[in-house]
Amino acid sequence: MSKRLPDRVAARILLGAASSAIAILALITVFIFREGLPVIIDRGPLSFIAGMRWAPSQGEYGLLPMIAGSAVVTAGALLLGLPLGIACAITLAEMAPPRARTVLKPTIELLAGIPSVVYGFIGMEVLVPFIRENPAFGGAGYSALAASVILAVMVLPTIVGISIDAIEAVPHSFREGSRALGATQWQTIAGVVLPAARSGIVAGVILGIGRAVGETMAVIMVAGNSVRMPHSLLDPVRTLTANIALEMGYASGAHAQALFATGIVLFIISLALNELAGRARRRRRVTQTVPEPTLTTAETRAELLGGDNAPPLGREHFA
Amino acid sequence: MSAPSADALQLPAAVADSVRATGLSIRYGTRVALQPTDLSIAAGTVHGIIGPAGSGKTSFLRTLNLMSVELDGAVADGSLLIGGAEVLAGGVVLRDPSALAQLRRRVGIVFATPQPLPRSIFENVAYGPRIAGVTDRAELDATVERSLRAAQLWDEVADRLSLMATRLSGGQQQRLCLARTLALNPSIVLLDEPCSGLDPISTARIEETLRTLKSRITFVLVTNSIYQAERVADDTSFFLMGERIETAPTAELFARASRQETQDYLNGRFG
Amino acid sequence: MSLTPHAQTARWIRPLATLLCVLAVPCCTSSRGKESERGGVVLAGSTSIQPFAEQWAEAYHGGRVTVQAGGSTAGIKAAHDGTADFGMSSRELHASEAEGLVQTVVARDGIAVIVHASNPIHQLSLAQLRAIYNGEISNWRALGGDDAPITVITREEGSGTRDTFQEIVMGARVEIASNALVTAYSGGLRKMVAEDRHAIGYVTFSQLDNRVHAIALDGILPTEVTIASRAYRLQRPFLFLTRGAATGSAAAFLTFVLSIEGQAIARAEGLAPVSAP
Amino acid sequence: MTAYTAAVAASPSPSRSPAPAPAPTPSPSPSKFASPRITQQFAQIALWSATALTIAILLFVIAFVMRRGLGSISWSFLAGSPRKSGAEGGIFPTIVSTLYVTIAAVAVATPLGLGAAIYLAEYTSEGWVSGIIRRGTESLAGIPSIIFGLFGFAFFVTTLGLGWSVLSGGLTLGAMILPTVIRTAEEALRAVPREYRHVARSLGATRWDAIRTVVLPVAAPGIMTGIVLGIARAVSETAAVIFTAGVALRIPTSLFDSARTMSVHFYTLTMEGISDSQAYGTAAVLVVTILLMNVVAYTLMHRFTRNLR
Repeated sequence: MSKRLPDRVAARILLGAASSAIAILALITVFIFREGLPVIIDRGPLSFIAGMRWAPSQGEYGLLPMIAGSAVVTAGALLLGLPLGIACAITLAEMAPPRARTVLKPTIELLAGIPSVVYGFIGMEVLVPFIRENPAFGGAGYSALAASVILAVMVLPTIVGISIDAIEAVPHSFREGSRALGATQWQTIAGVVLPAARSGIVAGVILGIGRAVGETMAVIMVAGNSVRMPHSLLDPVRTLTANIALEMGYASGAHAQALFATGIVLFIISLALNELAGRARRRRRVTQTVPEPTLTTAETRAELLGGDNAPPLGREHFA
Repeated sequence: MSAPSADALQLPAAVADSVRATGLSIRYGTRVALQPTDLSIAAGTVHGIIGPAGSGKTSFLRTLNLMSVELDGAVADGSLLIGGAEVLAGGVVLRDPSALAQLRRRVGIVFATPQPLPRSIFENVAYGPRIAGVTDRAELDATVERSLRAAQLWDEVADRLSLMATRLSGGQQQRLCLARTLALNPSIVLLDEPCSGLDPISTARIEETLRTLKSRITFVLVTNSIYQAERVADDTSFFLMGERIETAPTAELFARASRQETQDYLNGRFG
Repeated sequence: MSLTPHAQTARWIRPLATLLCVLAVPCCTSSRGKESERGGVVLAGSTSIQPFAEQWAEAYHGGRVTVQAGGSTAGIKAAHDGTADFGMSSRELHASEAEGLVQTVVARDGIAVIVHASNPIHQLSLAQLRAIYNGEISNWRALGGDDAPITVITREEGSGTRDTFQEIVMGARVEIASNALVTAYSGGLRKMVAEDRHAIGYVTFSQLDNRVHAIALDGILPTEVTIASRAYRLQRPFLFLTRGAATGSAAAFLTFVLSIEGQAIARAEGLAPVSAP
Repeated sequence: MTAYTAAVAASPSPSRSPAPAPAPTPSPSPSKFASPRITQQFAQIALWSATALTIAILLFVIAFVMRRGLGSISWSFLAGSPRKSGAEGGIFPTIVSTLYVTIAAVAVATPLGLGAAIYLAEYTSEGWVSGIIRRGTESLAGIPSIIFGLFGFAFFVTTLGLGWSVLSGGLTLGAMILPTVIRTAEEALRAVPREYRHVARSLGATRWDAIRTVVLPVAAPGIMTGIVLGIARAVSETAAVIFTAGVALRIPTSLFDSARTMSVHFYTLTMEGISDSQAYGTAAVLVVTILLMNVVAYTLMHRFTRNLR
């Protein structure tokens, strides 16, 4: 008997473990803010976020070029990655034979596992010289364009994976209904399946954005890291993540604080994106399981999943 | 009124126990599954419960070992005595985990669909004793053989006890589940439509087991088949829409039910 | 050109590090205490000097020498409060910092301005270099080279190499143009220049190799000789700082560093030697 | 173009439309310019080429690294010590460092993640407690690794005084992979049929008994999948480790030693331009490791779903 944990003790311990994620989140918040908030308060939040100049040696900390950099690079990545990713998801979920799907889906998910430094390296070795030597582009090669392409490849698995799940969750009867009315496969996909899977796909896209905004190493290796508002895709840019990783090495005092403050901005953006993705996902859960109300309490859950094998239905059963 | 204590349940389970429900009602959230019901089941009998889907019979059955309350989120009121021990008294229900575990060992249950655990035949039957703390291999061997014999399965599986239980046929699986319950030496066994999907031979074997063992074990048999109730039940209750309509010795109920609803049901008007 | 493994990357170590090691890591504290008792020598400060200091420490047979990084500012502080026998600084001290410290130049580190090996430009004036980095000159043609935009590459804010470049080339008021590419690695910078025919950058002298060529500034090429003689202006001193003159085992180590053998090590690692006092 | 359109549209339609009268079907088509059949074929071609391109990119990434990197891999590369900052010699210390840091991360994330998953799946109903925990886990999963790096540096390295060490790196990575472990483990637990729990409970098992003896064994491969994916993430991470485990290029001898993982080593070789061939070799080792991890995870997942029939 001794090896058996009393049930209630187990529950306590497990609750402790379950709280760990919250505790870590709280610790992260506390430490990032403790290190970074002083400099934001000192310079004023507005001039920190909307400031155009980043010159730590002169005590100037304006983050706008980096915010713009992150935005441009992410937008570029979406522009390239989104059509590709969704097309890929549609093909695998709707058109590919099951055999092909079982091989291809994990293969694409594999892309997500490859270290970001490897992507960055390939960017440096292949993409940057290509952009530099190609007369259509030109410039130094280290550019928002290079970063966007690398990021597009990196967010593909996220978009594909979650979109496939969303598309597969669309009830089969939707498709049959549409095909029965004489619609082609593509008409069914565009007119019925995609709209039904929309919020799930949106969640995948937002998570993809989150990954692009948060990526550090691959971007630092190919983006050029100039602190300047980008005017074209061929301009070098510095993202928020790159700003931190680039200057952490020697920074001290207010400079180090400003890097943590950069982290605060990044942290808030990430949480906001995550919240958006969460909402999209929750909306999907509600819309796609219409017959069931959301399972909130133990009672209602029991009522639905019930003890009875044939759930008691009440009087209407006899009507 | 105080909650029933664990000590009250520490009786040797060698003899069949009686069930006595007084004003027992069950609801899930706001939905009432069983109106306040009085029902006594004598020790050492097979008690059949019949009625259409939604009549509250399964809710009643799963409340006898408090699984409905603990696992399905049901709220039970009234009182319930198992072999004279209170497990539910004036709406206060037994909550202590080890007391509940004791209760389940005394009051076994067989579910509607066969639910073998994903392990070997031997380990399925030995599961209950092992959880209860039995480690002696010889004792486990003896228990497994005795239980499988009691459930009339031993001859079919004696030479392949290490086979995955999921590889057995449906009828064999259900008998295995019965054996698994018997391994704990229960005083009451609850059967929730145990033969609903089974072949006639397995059904016959299970019914045979009930007849053999009823001197030592009280069986409460929820069944969709009025013929099964007629074949094996000593007494039978008819439930309808969350109410117990009537209870009578089986032969009497089938010959001349006192209530119109019962007659309608037995005549196949609904359900 | 070969730096010790630790050196290439130890730049992550921030000024806090010294303090941290001393305060937080118990083994560090105890070993440090023991070092002093046993007469060991402790060096702390500039991450630029650290790899060379480790070379010296390895070659020195007069006792144990421990090298901790943490940055020049931390090194100056360590010298002031005596937590280290030598503070290491790779920049000139401000007047307020210098007070009460004896500064010994143990080597000089030149900063070479580099361009692609095929670049026809071989010399620039400091003013031209400043104009390039400031963005006033943005095409090689203006300097007599190809008609191609200049790819300006600089180190990141906080880098000691950048600080020196800023101070000597740009001066207090002129800034490096914001469109310059930024990297945190001198080896990486050299690679970027080696791969881009129109790039310009600057690296520590020891990083020079034949994939790039150095620019003569105001007619003077960076060489061991011109750096040692201070004729090549874009350079920084490597300073050992002590509170008062070094004594005992510390003095013995300093003597070794400045000896012919010690300076030979510095030369082998790409630094310009200083003549023994 | 028009002739082609007509031909393609006309030829298959008689066989496909046995309807007696050409009743105009109300078309849900979004396209108004081409016939549905043309759009269908066009879409099919476009979608398949997009998929082909995606697969091609993946193959290119792997092939590029392998072709240039596999040549550098030899026994002395894997088991040898680096010389000249890694420009020559092997990468053995970085392999050991990766192993140590990853083990530390898994040692942190597994008990916490599994405990959290059991709590969420078995011990609580959907209420505000689980809502908060789930929301927190989701948020943690979305935080960029560089933030974990900053946090690990401020908390483990500085405040707790662990310095740049295997321990700091492991704890940081443990925090980072925790959501992955929680989510996968919870999914695995939830996939275990409810009936198994009921059977166990009906046989006298307490809730914890049922979890320990029935639910966990069945869910084990699924849980392992999560852990393996977490390991893969830890191995490939750079930004979070470089600020916490440091960059010392030697075999760490204690939890408090600084360590340079393979990813960080690769990053350093690349960014310092130390040696391309060494960098490619390290990249190949990294990618092979990640490939193996994914194969293991996939195999485990396959076994798990088979277990559940």
